[in-house]
Amino acid sequence: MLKQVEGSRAVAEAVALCRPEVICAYPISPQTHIVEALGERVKAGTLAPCEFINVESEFAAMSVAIGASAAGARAYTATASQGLLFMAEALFNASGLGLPIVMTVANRAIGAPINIWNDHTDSMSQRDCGWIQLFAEDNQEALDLHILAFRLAEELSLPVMVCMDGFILTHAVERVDMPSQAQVDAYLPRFEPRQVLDPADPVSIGAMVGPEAFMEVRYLAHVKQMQALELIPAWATEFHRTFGREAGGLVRTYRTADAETIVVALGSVLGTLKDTCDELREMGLRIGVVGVSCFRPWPAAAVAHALQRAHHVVVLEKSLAVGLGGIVSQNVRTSLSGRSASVNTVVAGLGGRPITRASLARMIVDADEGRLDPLTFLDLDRAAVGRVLAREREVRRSGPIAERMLLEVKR
Amino acid sequence: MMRKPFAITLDPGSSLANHTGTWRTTRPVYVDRLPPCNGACPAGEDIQGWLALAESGDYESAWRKLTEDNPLPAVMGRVCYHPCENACNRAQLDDAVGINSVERFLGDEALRRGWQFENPATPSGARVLVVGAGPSGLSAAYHLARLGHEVTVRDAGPVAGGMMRFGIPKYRLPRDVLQAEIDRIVALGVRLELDAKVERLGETMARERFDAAFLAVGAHLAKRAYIPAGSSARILDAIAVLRSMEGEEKPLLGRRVVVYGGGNTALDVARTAKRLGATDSIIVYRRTREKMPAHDSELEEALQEGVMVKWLSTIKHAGETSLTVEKMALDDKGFPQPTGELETLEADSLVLALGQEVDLSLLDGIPGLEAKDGVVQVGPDMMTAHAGIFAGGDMVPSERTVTVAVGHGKKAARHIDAWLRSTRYAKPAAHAAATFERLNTWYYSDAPKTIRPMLDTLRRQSTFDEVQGGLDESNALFEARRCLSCGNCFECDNCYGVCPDNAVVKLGPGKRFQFNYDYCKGCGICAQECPCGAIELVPEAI
Amino acid sequence: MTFQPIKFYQTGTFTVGNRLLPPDTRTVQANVRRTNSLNSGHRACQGCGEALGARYAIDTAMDATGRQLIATNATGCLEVFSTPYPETSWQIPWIHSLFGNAAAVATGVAAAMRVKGRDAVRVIAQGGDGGTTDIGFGCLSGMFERNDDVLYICYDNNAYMNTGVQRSSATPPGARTATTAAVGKDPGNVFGQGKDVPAIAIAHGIPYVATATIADLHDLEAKVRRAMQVRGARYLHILVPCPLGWGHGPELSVTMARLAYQSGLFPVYEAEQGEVTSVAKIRHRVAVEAYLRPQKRFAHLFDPAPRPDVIAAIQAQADRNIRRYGLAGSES
Amino acid sequence: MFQVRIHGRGGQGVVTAAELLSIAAFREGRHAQAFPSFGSERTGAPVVAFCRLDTRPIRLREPVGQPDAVIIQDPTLLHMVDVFAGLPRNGYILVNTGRDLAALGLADFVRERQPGRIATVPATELALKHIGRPVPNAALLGAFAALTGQVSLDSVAAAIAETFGEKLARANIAAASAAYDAVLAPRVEDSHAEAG
Repeated sequence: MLKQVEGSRAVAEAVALCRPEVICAYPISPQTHIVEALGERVKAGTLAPCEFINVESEFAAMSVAIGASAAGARAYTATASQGLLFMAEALFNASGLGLPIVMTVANRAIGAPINIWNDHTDSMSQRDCGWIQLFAEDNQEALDLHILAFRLAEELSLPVMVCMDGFILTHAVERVDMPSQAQVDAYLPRFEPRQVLDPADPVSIGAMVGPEAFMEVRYLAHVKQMQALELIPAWATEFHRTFGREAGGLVRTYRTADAETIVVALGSVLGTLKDTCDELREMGLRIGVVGVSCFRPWPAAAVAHALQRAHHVVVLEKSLAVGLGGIVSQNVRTSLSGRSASVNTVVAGLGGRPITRASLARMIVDADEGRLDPLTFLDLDRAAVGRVLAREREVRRSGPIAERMLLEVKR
Repeated sequence: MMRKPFAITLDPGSSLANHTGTWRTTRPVYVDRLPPCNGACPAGEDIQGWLALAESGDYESAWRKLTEDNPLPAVMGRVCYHPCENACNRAQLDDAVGINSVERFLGDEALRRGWQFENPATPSGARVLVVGAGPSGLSAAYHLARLGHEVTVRDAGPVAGGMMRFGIPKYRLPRDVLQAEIDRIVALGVRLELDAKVERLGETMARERFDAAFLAVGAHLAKRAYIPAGSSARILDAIAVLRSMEGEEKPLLGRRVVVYGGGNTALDVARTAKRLGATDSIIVYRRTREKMPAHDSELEEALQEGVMVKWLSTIKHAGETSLTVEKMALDDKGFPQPTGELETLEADSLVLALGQEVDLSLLDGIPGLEAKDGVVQVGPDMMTAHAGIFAGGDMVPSERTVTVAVGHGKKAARHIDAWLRSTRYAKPAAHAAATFERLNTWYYSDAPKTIRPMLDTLRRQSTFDEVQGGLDESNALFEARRCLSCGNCFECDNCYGVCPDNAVVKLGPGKRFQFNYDYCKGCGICAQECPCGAIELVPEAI
Repeated sequence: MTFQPIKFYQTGTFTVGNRLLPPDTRTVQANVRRTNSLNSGHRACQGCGEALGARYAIDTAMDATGRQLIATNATGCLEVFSTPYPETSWQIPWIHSLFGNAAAVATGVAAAMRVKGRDAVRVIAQGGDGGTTDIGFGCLSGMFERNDDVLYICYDNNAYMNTGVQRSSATPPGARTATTAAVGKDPGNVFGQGKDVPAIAIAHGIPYVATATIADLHDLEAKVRRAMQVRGARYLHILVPCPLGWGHGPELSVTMARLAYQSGLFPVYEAEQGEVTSVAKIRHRVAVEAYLRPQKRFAHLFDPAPRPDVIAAIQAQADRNIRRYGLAGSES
Repeated sequence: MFQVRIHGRGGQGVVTAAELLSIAAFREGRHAQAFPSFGSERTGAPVVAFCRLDTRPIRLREPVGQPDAVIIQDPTLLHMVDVFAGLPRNGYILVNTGRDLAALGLADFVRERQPGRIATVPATELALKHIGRPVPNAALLGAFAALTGQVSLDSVAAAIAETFGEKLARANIAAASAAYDAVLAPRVEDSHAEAG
């Protein structure tokens, strides 16, 4: 059924269709609308049976989800930014214990300086925590991915993070096609936990494992997550059969067949990129776009295949590995090892900085003509940082760069 | 069945595979120790044993356990000076357990319910002569009978009981109680012959084919002391006075009676005199109260009843209506020495209570028998120098109490039995003492002793009613449950409960516990928290 | 053997067993069929008070719930010594997640049971004083505040023992740990710090709060039973001496717990709906010195330079407890 | 694609206005995308919301830099924020005011533009009259429908109806209709004048 609805509400409705039994709610922008909308459904009784728990922190949110999942309940929560970092310890635990929790991350920057706007620093910081990470391009995909995520999580007994850009998607009102309960029920089987806390068949979950077996445990975790690389494409196809539209998959290509320059990106910026791509192609440039929808496990082969004809690969990232550069870029490079194509890292949209067609076009043209720096910061106020660095050179003094930066930008 | 993730999810209780016993450097072991009460009992009663049975309200079992050692609990519960209570560890906590009163309760309960002894084991065919139907003789007869021997008891007196009857006044030991316990022994098949003085033992045994004899004629001859006296002075001896109390003719003592001596007999006479109507009943004793051989409880009761005592005094001369008394003083060695200071004491009669001697005449003509200091010498097995002839009670060297006598009887019976079967009775080795220090008294409720009711003084001065009452069922039970079970497991489950490694196995009621050394780490909490000190830690051999 | 009702049975009052008491009034630990929820073969130190406390509490809870029990466990000694791969000592469904989230995980388990309509299954969260009063305190308070149907049991051994005896907010004043020397002028823990978590629990107004020690099993079991009769958030704080961290002989673990109670330093009481409803009067009160002396962690108060001032301050604390909770006037 | 930028202050329902507009377009079978200028603005702070209307799916996620129309909910912003940034000569301008634009100091600005593309409406007055609260957004959408013809008044009314509770919806629809008429009326007169 078609609807014109806010992204958060769309996701909430889709999650509700997946019949979660325990939902942990803790407020943090820009995720808050999702749990609020779920709360309304529990209150209204349209989502039942379901325990809606107002926890005291994100750490508790994930911990409650761990308990619920270990006891055999389908558990869900949502968070963002600082919240994701505050639950970091529990994230590793949930994946280590193999608990199929599904969580929405409304991607947002990480402070300091505190910033509520969108980028990918939060989920990128947890890329190695053992969770599967799926990125949504638009609200339709955001809600579809949640349905897929529950199935994936429970099949592999692994937790799944569905990442959607904060505000840009969560707060955008646009058209979505909401599946029916019958469709979701047909696609998503009942939760049958791999291990469960039950007095009828007692087990101890979460043993201390020493050097004699820890390596093996981690190895098996890796193998298990890699299995998602086979399952996801298969289920994307099945999803298409059930719901009549594309969703999920490992990577999505756009006009890459003959592309010389390909931009790789995650999330909502892909839309703007595709529009830009179309414009540039009208100017005769052979540009393509590759969207990575599954970031963990990293679909090395699929990415390599998608980029096989490109001369220039530009990785557009909404995150920065301070002291290195690109995070996604590093993953892309592993897929292209032994290939001649240049891989540029373009850091863009940090802390909600708008990513415009114009800037993208300029950047892509530069890349196409091989003029792009290996590490580029899109729309960086060079004058401002220049002034700061100059002053830094004059007086060596530690202190909050952020504050002085603001002053500089203002002048 | 769930598909458990490798290593992080484990099956329940699987740690049993890990035998932590290997960590142990010391190992706990269960021990049994000799409780002070048992250790102090002249009759060798397993006091803790029968108290434990009484604790659960099973009085018959308790009584049967008690009478394995002593056939006269109702008597003992009245006349024993209970050294057990003086030794009781509980005295260091609040008051000693009232063992004597529980014993009396059990004895009376048995009489009330008419409990009888189990009949003897298969007859041995051996015949044993017991001479003397006092506590020692009766005890021996009882034990010998239960051992299957054919026992004949002969006594010179008209009734059985010996000193229990002729020495102890009825206000301390009612005769019906005494008689009932004697009858119960007789009911075992013991042949009791009264007014049958054994003149020549050797011949008697030969003629009547006795295989062994136990002599327990007691000490009935009053010691005399030379006291210058006027012809009309009325001087009697204590034994005669007490014996005549059992006959028709009550002794004529007059209004002012003086008793000379410091033993229990002196007190018995003085108290008897009071009851016979004497206005003054005065004891003259040459030493101090501390030195007095009589038991303090007896003295206390006597004083309560108005008996008076002149300490540090001897009698120099007895006249018709008065006595001359000399004051004494203790020298540095603690012996009384005359001071030459005289005084006169009004008295209608003087009763001498200076101790008793044994009538050894029946031993005439028995080769080898030796008497020293007026008593018969016996070995550790109670056998005289003449094979097959044993002796006990007041006629052998020892403290002269009913309890000691009963103990002799039991001990002699065991040796006689062994001798008849031509073996030797070996006393089982005694356990180490269960001292107070080894107890963890926290676990015992605070519970002071129950005081037995006493007859009011007025009636004690005028009647021969029993002075000391008994406990009723509920407070006898209470008293029994005050027992700390020193040194012996009473299954409180502490060790079973406090073991952090579940390494104590509970074997069920009466079976106690055992350690599972596969898991015991040797921490020692069980020993530390054992209330009665029945667990010991010993180093592991490494 | 003829059986009769007991008016007085002196060992029945305080020992684990009481063979003459009616079966229904005997302790779970005295029962040959007790569940041994924490099974033999665990790797706790010799004389571990926590191992004892955990078995006491969980056995009773299993008995009270007909074994319909699930436990969550904070990181710490209890978790490490009970479940080292490949063996676990637990007989019940049990999960260890993290150091600071036992209460929250329990909330999740309880929610799962509720949503599945399995109301018979009860949930216990357990941890040491570090996991409870420090790192897990946020989750604990949250669970209290929501009044989730969880019994949280804190096994308090006064410090971080698993990591080698470091100070926690449950470390008593004057006690020496590996990290107390660094703060304050004395080697022992400074006065005026630390957290009274049972009192804080009471302040949450939850249905049931109680303290207990491993020295009085009857009291401890009664409190676990009471706790299992109540729905909603419940808190049980059990003092469990640690031979290693306290520096006393392994055989003294129960005795030390008893002295803590007898001295008044560890008040034993019960509270319902925010009100203290009963206290365990002190039987045979002792001076705090009797409790302090056997422990190496307090040795610096006696030797080489005796500190009567510090001991007096500790005694004052005990006296304050006795006044505040009315612990004086023992019944035996 | 038709892009709208709405300027106002927090509490004036700027974001809701954009959402309502997108819903109205959606009901006419078009694709629409409404989103706020994300932030944690509090009541009274300047707020911007955007709305894109198109016949094809909308992929573009950048803020609206070259609007086809700007709606100014609060004329006090006129000289605070560059509300006309990126607006082409023939772009639509809708201002919430009871006075004429000259009075707002826009005389010169207006002179260079097509008269038919500029309108004012006393939306706040209408809101107070019909709703009882100074929330001008519904009224402005009515005016927007009249000014641009991008959506019909019926669609706007329907969007309002599906978003608000019945009573509030009725009041807002009344305000929207009133604003619609207010904008339409003078045009009709103009056309007569030309004819005449």
